[in-house]
Amino acid sequence: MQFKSMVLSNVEVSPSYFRMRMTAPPTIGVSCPGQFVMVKVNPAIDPLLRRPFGVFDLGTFETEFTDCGRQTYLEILYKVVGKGTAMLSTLHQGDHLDILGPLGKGFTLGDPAGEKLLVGGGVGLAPLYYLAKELVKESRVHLFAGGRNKEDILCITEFDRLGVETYVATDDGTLGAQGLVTEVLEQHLSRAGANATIYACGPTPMLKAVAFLADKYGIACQVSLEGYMACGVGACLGCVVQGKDHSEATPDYRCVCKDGPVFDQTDLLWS
Amino acid sequence: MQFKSMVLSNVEVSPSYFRMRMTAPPTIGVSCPGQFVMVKVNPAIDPLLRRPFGVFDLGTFETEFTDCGRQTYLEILYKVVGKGTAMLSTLHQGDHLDILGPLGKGFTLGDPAGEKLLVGGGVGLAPLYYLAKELVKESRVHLFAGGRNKEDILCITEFDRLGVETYVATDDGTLGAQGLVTEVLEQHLSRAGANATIYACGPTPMLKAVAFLADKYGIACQVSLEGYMACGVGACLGCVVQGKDHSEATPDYRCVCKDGPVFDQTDLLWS
Amino acid sequence: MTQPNLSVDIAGITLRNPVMTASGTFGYGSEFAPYLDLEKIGAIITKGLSLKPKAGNPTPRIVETPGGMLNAIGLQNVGIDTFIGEKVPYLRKISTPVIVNLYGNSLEEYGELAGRLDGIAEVAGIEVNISCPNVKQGGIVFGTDPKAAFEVVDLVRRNTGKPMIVKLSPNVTDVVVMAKSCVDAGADALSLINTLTGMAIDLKSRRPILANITGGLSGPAIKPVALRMVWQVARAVTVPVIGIGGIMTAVDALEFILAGATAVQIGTANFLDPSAAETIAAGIETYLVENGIADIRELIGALKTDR
Amino acid sequence: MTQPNLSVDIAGITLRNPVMTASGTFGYGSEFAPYLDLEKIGAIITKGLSLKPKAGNPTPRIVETPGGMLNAIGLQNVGIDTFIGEKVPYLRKISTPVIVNLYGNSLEEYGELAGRLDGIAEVAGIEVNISCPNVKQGGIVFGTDPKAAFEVVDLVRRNTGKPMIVKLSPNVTDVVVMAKSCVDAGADALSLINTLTGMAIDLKSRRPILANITGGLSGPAIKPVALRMVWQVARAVTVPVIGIGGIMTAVDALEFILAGATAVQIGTANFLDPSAAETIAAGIETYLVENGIADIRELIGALKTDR
Ligand SMILES: Cc1cc2nc3c(=O)[nH]c(=O)nc-3n(C[C@H](O)[C@H](O)[C@H](O)COP(=O)(O)OP(=O)(O)OC[C@H]3O[C@@H](n4cnc5c(N)ncnc54)[C@H](O)[C@@H]3O)c2cc1C
Ligand SMILES: Cc1cc2nc3c(=O)[nH]c(=O)nc-3n(C[C@H](O)[C@H](O)[C@H](O)COP(=O)(O)OP(=O)(O)OC[C@H]3O[C@@H](n4cnc5c(N)ncnc54)[C@H](O)[C@@H]3O)c2cc1C
Ligand SMILES: Cc1cc2nc3c(=O)[nH]c(=O)nc-3n(C[C@H](O)[C@H](O)[C@H](O)COP(=O)(O)O)c2cc1C
Ligand SMILES: Cc1cc2nc3c(=O)[nH]c(=O)nc-3n(C[C@H](O)[C@H](O)[C@H](O)COP(=O)(O)O)c2cc1C
Ligand code: FES
Ligand code: FES
Repeated sequence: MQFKSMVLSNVEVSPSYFRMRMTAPPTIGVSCPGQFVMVKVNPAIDPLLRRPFGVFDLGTFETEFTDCGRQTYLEILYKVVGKGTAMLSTLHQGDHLDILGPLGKGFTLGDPAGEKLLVGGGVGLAPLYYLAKELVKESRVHLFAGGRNKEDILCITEFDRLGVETYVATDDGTLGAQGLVTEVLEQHLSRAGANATIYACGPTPMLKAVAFLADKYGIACQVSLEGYMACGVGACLGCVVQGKDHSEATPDYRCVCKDGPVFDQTDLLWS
Repeated sequence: MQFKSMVLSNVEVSPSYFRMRMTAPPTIGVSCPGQFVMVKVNPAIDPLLRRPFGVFDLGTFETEFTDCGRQTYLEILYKVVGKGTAMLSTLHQGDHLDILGPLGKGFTLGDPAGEKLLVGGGVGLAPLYYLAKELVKESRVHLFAGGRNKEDILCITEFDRLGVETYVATDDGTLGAQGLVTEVLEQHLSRAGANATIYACGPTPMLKAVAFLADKYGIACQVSLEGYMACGVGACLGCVVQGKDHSEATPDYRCVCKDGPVFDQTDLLWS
Repeated sequence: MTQPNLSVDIAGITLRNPVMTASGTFGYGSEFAPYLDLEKIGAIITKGLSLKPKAGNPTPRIVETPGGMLNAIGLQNVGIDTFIGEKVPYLRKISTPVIVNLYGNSLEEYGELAGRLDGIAEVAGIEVNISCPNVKQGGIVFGTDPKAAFEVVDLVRRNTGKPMIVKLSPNVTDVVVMAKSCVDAGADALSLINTLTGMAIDLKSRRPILANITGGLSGPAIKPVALRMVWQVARAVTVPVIGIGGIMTAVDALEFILAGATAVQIGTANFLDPSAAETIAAGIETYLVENGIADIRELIGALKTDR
Repeated sequence: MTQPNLSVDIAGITLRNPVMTASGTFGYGSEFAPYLDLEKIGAIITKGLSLKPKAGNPTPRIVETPGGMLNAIGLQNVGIDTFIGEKVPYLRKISTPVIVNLYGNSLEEYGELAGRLDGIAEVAGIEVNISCPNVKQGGIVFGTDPKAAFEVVDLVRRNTGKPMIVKLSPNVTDVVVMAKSCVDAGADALSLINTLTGMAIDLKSRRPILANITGGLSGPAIKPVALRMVWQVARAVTVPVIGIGGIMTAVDALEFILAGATAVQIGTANFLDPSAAETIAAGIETYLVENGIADIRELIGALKTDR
């Protein structure tokens, strides 16, 4: 759906990382964690295109300002990297945004009995929080969070509070283990059950490494990808990635926006 | 000069008319009333060009936030007509603007003994307030303010407070006399002294009518013009008007931004 | 006042209003069905179709530029067979005319494709994209050479009885020469503009941002160029002209109509607002009502250029 | 690290840095003296000069468009006599090279004007604007026909010993053909792009906004087109290329340099920020320092296009 939203709060949770809460219509249907929204930062033509962000959280709170006494909200967690996110970071409570979404295919929750291994690199953590919220209802959930330094490790206490067991790795060792998050993950994989599932979101090199480990240990793995997007609905073919059967003669392009952003890692061509 | 300015206040004084006060450096030198500033509404490319506005007021106020205990301010009075002014109207205290100015040649105050007849149409009043402030120090000043209806008649009490005698005319008679402001002006001109001076700012048809009256009664008349501007400094030649000697063979174009915006009406070609 | 007439005729296709969606920006229509009422727009133009499925270019394929965007999708599409098998059944369900945008990499491909589409009842008309390189002729773009354009259009004409729109490239010295050449070859209508060729560079990596190096510029940035070309062409030909390029609002659309366009196409705007086409059509209607204009056709080419 | 070298050579003119100001957007330099240090920029290109004073077009002459602006100044200028009498004395006071942009309405005018400027010591070089209609030849624009362009450039070459830059029009099918033609005729350097022809319409009055109906599009909107053309031309010719079109920041300027430009010109940006040229020059220096690049020339054409 497409809706007008009002900013409720916009807080810098770590240097250059912001968490924004905004209003959403009660009918907003997020079919599964891992979906995303496309945000029009302002009505002007600069920036022109919408910006995609994963759904970090979704819920309702009590308010005297609606008839039913409750207001639905949507949260995103974002990193300031360019023009659009810089503008987003200057918005205040009461400012307005135009939102398209939730869009795309998110994570499959799967068999609750299996261990759930969430792997997030930097702001890749964003869609994993809402995922964790759903998973903890029935499953044992672990989070492996990686980043260059401690400032890239976001909202760990929130995951803690959900009852998720968290493991942290940073390149410079300023928080958690020093090294790559995939190293910490591998230690765990070696003793994980065959019915475990990995859910990963982060930079492409990390996803590649995770997919490699998933193959190595024979564990199911869903990855959430990024892609440069214009439409968000599968029409422009801007955001495509190569599916496992892709070749020039028999093209197998998948839209990150519509067929993803979450894919089973075995469905993709990891070149 | 070019300077960064901070919005101090931005108040709707009449439907779709705003008065904005902003900080200015103490060294801002307005050489005479009638000069203007070019405002970059935001740092993005939409809108791209600066917008010109007359200096409505300039002064200082006491503050604890500067070393010397005073802060210089600049005021503009503007009407929301399009994209740029609409964006301006949404700015709040603390927002930032980039200002170029003061620019151009303003009003000549002339012999203090003569009566000063200010004629403003709608938002054309803007540069006349700062002019009146200077003129009342030594001269008798009258203001003739015109508009379509009472909502176009701005800041009359401010002029009153300066000791200016005000006359109002509106097309629909909702304030002051019903009719054109030039009709009210003409009644006055017929008994004005030869050393009187008219200072007019407003829509072109009004200025034309005023110039005609000035000729008819042999009274000096300065008019402040508008023109579509890009540079504001006489470089792009976008804002020109035809000077009195203009012809295709011997062009006599004047820049509104640099040679004006205020011209002696006899220097212009009123076609 | 009674309801104004918004209906226009393009090459024998009756549109309920002059707002179409531009090829490549609206998929096959179904993608946008959740966001607007497809029955409220004038026509749908589908993604550029070729004989064989086309992989398209590697990614990145799009990049934002000041007031616009570059795309180098590389005309990825499912090919005519899958189109017939998978897309046509959906199109059958909507009453809005569907016009198929097509292209070829050789003269022969254009002809064959047009011939195959000719038999499909669901296809209300075709739009021939001539902004494609002729692979057999060293890659020179059909749409930048009046003779090559004539040949393509002439061949397509001989292979189809459907209404034929020819879509012009703006990357030419004289768009009027191209327009006349296409009309001479049998075009029933002209649409313009396709994208302007542009490029974007990433300073950090010192590489072009698009994998394809160059791409096509669309969006508000190109509107002044599009408006100028539509005005030039509409004065020079007698067939209807369809205006395309940076149309975001009903006001933009009306400007193109004043310049001589009988209809308009909405492209990049669909990405910013998936209901844009419907909103713009409604906005045109409101404008007519508010200004007491009984028929949109009164505005076509009504630009006053005397002083 | 020691100071990096920013100096480049264009057709024998040594610039202290690669940032010039574009013709028609910087007056004669003096207009901007209150806002920047003219001694900190690479070169000043003056407003297009003609033999006789030129009135220019009626107003409105400019209009803002999405991410850009259209201008139809009509090349208003004081003519060569007044230029020599009133402008040259000021130019004498600054050490920054001053390059005179010139145009004619006929072949002969170009030749005569070039000849007269040849004797003026304060003129470091000339930039020939060929985006002008040949009034004697039915108004076809010199810069859109390779033969006409060759003739103009060839004639100017024979009338001047000064370094000669030829400024190319983007309103052509193949800018490389035009570029080669001008180099063959003796151009020492090429600058591009001039403005794209565009149009804007006022719905209310149903009139074109510009009195001249069409105008030239400049500003950020055209940057992708300019970058593409600079890249195409720089690969095809051996003379230095000067990049122009929508440059607002040092990053923009560096992108043009990567694409192959030896220097850049700042146009519309001067209107948004009268100190833009100095700021951009300083920004380029900062970039070199921060990235440990000893010489700006390492970046010229350094774009990597392999994958
Ligand atoms: C499905 C999806 C979900 C995402 N979720 C999040 C999230 O929850 N939190 C978060 O911080 N970021 C997320 N991103 C990345 C986010 O979209 C970009 O960081 C953002 O678009 C950058 O915009 P900008 O204007 O600041 O940067 P600029 O670099 O100025 O953007 C220029 C253009 O490039 C695009 N772009 C730049 N970086 C990326 C990127 N990494 N992925 C896709 N497009 C990009 C922009 O959308 C824009 O079109 C997500 C991306 C995708 C595709
Ligand atoms: C010297 C001078 C002093 C002015 N002083 C005032 C003032 O004190 N208060 C005030 O309300 N207005 C003043 N104006 C008019 C004011 O500049 C315009 O109303 C404003 O630029 C409109 O911008 P916009 O984006 O809202 O309108 P849009 O119509 O969206 O603007 C589009 C373009 O047209 C230009 N434009 C539109 N209307 C005018 C106009 N009347 N004059 C010049 N350019 C215009 C804009 O600058 C912009 O480039 C003055 C104009 C000039 C030339
Ligand atoms: C992502 C994208 C894909 C496009 N694909 C096609 C296409 O397949 N065939 C075609 O003729 N035009 C194609 N175009 C061009 C558009 O139909 C349109 O002519 C152009 O974008 C200008 O209009 P706009 O500024 O409204 O987007 C495409 C444009 C975009 C942005
Ligand atoms: C107001 C204005 C006047 C111009 N006059 C001239 C001119 O006299 N001669 C010329 O060769 N180019 C002229 N140009 C073109 C610019 O020099 C430059 O090529 C063009 O604006 C693109 O650069 P930009 O996008 O940085 O503005 C003019 C441009 C503008 C905006
Ligand atoms: S963003 Fe358009 S197809 Fe995915
Ligand atoms: S605004 Fe540029 S010359 Fe006046």
